[in-house]
Amino acid sequence: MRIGVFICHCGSNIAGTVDCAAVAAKAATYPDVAYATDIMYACAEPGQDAIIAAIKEHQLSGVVVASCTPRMHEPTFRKTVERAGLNRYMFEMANIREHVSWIGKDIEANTNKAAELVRMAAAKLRLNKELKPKSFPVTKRLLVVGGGVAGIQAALDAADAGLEVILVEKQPTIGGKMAKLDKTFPTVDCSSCILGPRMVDVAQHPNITLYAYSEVESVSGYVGNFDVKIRKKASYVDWVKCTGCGLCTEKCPARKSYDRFNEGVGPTTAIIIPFPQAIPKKASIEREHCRLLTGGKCGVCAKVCPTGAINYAMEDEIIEARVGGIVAATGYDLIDWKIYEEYGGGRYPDVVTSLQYERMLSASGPTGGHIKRPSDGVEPKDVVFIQCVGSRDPSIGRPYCSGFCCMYTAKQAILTKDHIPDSQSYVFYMDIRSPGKGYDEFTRRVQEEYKARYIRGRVSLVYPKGNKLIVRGADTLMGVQVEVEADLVVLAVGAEAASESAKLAEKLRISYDSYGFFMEGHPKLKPVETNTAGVFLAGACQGLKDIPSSVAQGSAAAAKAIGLLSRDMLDSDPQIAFVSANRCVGCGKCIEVCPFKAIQEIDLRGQPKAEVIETVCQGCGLCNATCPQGAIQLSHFTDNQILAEVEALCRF
Amino acid sequence: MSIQDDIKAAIAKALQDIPCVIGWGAGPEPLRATPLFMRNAADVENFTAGFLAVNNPALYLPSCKGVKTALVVKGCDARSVGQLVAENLVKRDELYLIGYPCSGVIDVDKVAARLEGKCEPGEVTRLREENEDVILDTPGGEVRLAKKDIAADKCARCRYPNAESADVFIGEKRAPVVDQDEYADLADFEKLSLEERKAFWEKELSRCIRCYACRNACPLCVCRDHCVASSREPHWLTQADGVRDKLFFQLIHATHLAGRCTGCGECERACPVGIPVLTLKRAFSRQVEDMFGYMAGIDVNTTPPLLTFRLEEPEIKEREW
Amino acid sequence: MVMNTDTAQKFVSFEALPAFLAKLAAGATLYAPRRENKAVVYRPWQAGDKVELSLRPTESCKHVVFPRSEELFSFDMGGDPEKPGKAGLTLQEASEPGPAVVFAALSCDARGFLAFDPVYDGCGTGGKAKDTYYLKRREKTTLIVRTCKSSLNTCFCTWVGGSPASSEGADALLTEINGGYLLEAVTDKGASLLASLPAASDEQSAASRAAREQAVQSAPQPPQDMIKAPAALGALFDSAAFWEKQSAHCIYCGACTYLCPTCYCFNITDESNGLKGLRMRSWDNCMSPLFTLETSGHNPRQEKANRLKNRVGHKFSYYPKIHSGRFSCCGCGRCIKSCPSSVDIRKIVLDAIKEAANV
Amino acid sequence: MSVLNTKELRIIGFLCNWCSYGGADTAGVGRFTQPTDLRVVRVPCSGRINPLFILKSLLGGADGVLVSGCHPRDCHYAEGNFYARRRLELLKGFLPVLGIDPRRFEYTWVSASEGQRWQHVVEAFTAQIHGLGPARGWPEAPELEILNAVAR
Repeated sequence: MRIGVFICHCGSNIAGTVDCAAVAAKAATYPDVAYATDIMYACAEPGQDAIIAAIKEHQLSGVVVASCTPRMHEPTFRKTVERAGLNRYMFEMANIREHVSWIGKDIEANTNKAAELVRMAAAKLRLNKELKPKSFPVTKRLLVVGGGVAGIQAALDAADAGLEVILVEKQPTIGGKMAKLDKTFPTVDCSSCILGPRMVDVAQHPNITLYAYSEVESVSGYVGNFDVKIRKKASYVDWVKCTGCGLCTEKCPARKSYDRFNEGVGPTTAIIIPFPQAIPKKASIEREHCRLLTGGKCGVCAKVCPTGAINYAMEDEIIEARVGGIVAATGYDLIDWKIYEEYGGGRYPDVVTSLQYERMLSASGPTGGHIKRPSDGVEPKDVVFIQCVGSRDPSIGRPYCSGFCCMYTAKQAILTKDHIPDSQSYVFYMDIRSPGKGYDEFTRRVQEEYKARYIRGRVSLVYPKGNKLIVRGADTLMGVQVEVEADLVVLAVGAEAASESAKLAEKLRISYDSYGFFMEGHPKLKPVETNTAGVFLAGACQGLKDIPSSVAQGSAAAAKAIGLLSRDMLDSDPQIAFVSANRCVGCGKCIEVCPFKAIQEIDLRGQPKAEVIETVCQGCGLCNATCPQGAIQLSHFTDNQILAEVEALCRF
Repeated sequence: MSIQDDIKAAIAKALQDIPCVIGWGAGPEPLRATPLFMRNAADVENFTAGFLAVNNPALYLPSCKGVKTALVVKGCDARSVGQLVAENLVKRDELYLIGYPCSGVIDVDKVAARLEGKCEPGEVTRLREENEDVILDTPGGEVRLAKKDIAADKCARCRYPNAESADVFIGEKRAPVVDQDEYADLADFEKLSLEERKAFWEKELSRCIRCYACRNACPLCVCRDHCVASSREPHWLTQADGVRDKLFFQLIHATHLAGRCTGCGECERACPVGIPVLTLKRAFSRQVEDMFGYMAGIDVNTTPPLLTFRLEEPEIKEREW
Repeated sequence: MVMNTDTAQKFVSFEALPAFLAKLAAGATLYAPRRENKAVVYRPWQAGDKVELSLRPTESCKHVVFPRSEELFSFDMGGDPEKPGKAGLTLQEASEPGPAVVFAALSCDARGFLAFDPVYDGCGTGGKAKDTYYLKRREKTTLIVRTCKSSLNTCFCTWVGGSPASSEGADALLTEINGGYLLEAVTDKGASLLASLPAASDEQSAASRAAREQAVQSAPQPPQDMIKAPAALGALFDSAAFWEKQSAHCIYCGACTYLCPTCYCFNITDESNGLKGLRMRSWDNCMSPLFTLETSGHNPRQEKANRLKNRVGHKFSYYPKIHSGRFSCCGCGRCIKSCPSSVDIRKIVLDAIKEAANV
Repeated sequence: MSVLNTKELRIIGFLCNWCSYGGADTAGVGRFTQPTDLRVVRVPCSGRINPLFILKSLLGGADGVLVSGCHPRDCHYAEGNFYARRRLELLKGFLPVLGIDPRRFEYTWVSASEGQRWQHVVEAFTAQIHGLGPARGWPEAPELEILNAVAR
């Protein structure tokens, strides 16, 4: 074998703390290394051209590039060596940036470490084999999980591009958080006016199948062919028969039910249509509130339903579907602000969340768009907004900024003035974060035009005094303590990953960060991809973002999915397991452990043997580590290749 | 009729529709029996069970695959069979097991220790069993030894003296010797410091001749002809005469037996140079028992612990970094 | 060269033995039987070591002359650092072996080397292809064997031309007598080792003679028709049933061959790391299926019956047929004694003779 | 033995590609300074790690071996780390029987987002190994000595 080694400077990223020339000189002494050099930017066009030229000039049969992480540029350089006529798997990378130059400043130690990493890579490369992918057909259908604005956007874009789309929404209606909003910043246009038509589009699009009040039960399979089970939860209403007339909701006697859509601002019935523009506009019974389902007596809705759609015996239904790609758009939840005792811990009815306040502002909300104090229904005059409730607070494990609270608080202060012209808003804030198009202007307007009083400081205590709430806090700009007598306190509650996001991530086999937000493939370059091929991200499930960003990411995810599913065939990754039939004793242990059922027993001249189903194998190598005689090996990560890396370090 | 005769009758009966019954027969010297493959009545006459029935006949099962085979089994042998069945390495319906109550088997090395200064075990010209004793004819006259003093170590911690899974059981079942394996042998070994343990293995393994009798005597080493010990793909070991390679082979054997070893001890008994290789396997077995509540070869319906998992592992206390 | 034994009888008392051993160890690596756990093995002797003479050694001492593994040569493929990609190749011969002495080997152990000698001296090539690795060590090794005081159940040296008091193949013979050991040189090499010892008295010589005679008398009587073994085994070459029956309980480990003083087979492997490596040879054994595994995947001795047939046939038929009737077996019985499944090679040979007579 | 005789010990890490290798990358991107001893072998999944790789490293002279995979339930291959957890836990408990200090081997779970945690793990493990000092090697056949020169 003739190995070429290229030590990348990455400008000064590597060369700053690694003597790249010395590493190249050392590499030249390694077995089978025929050419070694250092290079300014290996990944740039001149760098790639230099690699190609060297392959040709020195008749190289394998290449090691020591540069950044293979998770970044391995695909890049594989294409490079392929352009030079080599098999793309005759390539190894040594990560001397993320694992060396960026984590230490000791040039001697770094240079030595870099040289050793190159030796490991070269030792492994000597055992690399040319691998060729197999191709398999793709199912041209997309699953979108989550029917908020990001999921709606992704579903519509993909459907418009001709893909079949399955949209799964946990709640009885799509619309997500945006449907709950009264207005949107910074234009203050009506949220349901702009979202509603898109929701209708979803309902009417011939390519979209909507499963509302449904959840993803399980996902198996891989890019191109995922097998998905969807649990359609029992709504106790036959949605084929239901016309959405709403008669049942008027007659239902269980009138003290928690109103999920309205964030508990006022009660609702056990059988509901969440809001007038709901898609699908179908009734559903919330089991825990229904008198018949919990107590066995009632049946009013069944009696009044003109189409006989009520079915108390309904059970969850499992729907199976095969899809080629998946977009996760599961949004976010508000944190449980009641952990904050200083704001009353939930004991004072006139301390409300920003989302409850949205519902009060909304004309279709429980108060008909009139701002009323929950305690006595009186219109408030002095309204205090407290920002960063649960954001930027390491003490509760939420050190991050939720990103959109500053803006919606400004919006709500404006709306407060619009609704109650003689009102005064106070906003306690830490910093104002408004880096968006027209955003900073908006936060100025609320202060200058709408005369909201912005007080930079934290609130230390909210306590009742008569029918008022005293908000005590610091004004850090003035350096004084302030107390505001408020009629209503609105908490700008921060957001966190949706409560069941981790479970979904496990089903989708994607990663999530310590807060539960899904991990994108690369923070800069793969913002909508995940590390699981065929699974894409849209909206706040990947990280908190406002509506325009969510919509943009929904379109981006759709674009990625469309790109993937526009192909008829996909190449399978050839880094998969293979069996040496003459060494296999047919014990079946590999079959037992394979998470993908990718190994089957075959009969070879009367002997049982294992056989890998090539397009099913995902290349995890669990079988390889399980097989006692090493008869099944993972291509590109064989025992001998890993041992070569170990022995390059550990033999003395 | 003695149990021996009853077993012979059972073997003869089994041979009516099974071509071969594996048991034990007279060996090359008085202290040792040898595995006996019985195919006809004359063979059955050579059958012997009891104190000399040391070898584990389960060893031969994988090579009998596809042919109905009968075995005469001790309790420990039956566990090996059970594990082979649990792992689907042999089919239970291809087996016929004749069980009998085992009261322990001889350890020739212990006899050697008892005869120290008198003669070598190879000079014993006759062995007679008399209840709980054996009487040996030696060049210096008769020597009487208590069976319990010269029985294999495993017999003193036997929890399963009766082949519970046998198709036919000859004789009265015996009570287990102990209810619980306390792993006292390991506890003794662990009185050594880490340094001493390392030195111990270096010294012991330096004697290894790489004959792989330990492996070939193991009823669960089903790779045998394809063992990684001598393969180049994968190439785990060199063929050199060094402690590192020799120990590494033992680690291969022990890790491959983790959660599978039934503790029959044949590896250690087979070792011609007396390396206590069972210790390594028992170290795994103790952990497997503690961690997963699993004992190999008892329940054929339980998946061996390293071929499965639980989402939560209450017994695994991971390190908090 | 065989000496006049009468002139070379020496005596070493039990008390003087350590000093004598120390003297031997000063000029060579001295191997002596040592008790280790349950085994008795030949180990380099160091002052203070007890020489184990009450139990017979588990292993033979063949590894002193024929190490379990040894370097044939080493190589370095490093080339000119200025011209990467142009591989170099430097070969380095293995270093010369030093002198060795084996003290108190069994007499059968020494006879074992007589099976080695012609093979490694190039008998098959008219003496052209000599195995210098073996021959150098053989030349530099002095063997002091001991008279066996008794026979074990597994002993059968007398079947194959040996005796418990044989000094064939050895350089000196050690016999325990009252108060110590009588040492008798057999070769010049042996004599020079013994030179420093006091001569044995006539009484001591007589006691030694008596002890040796006693040993010979206590040895098992050979069967009458061992001479028929080569032909019988030849006749049974195609008798699959015979070999399947004989091998049924064999577990085909390598214990028999690795303990055997006459098994001389080896394997050659290369090991390398980076640019450096070595070619080495290591013991191999015909009971292993890998022994005859061909590159194609074909294996002429896939079945253990065929492998056992080869082992027995080689020792008692093929070898004697080309080496003047000498069996490639010294009758030490280790293969029987240490066989985990008690395979008895004597029984196989006798059964073969009986079976062949019936054919 | 490493070139940097006095400064470094030989520490090998086996990291799954999807989580822990990514976590190490994240630590690098975040410039979270770490000791330089660790050398990482990248494998697809912690389930790929045969415990024998670890034993081979330790017998071959590694002073410490660190394995890191995806958190349980977060395996890219759904189940690999569950199997790994059992194997690795058994291995750790087994090492003392050989006379190897079990602290020379640790396994843990680090996700791709946990750069800071990775820094902490590397720092803590490296400190632990330095606390234990160089491991005592296992003897091998003298003729193999030539193979060892490479890693020096």
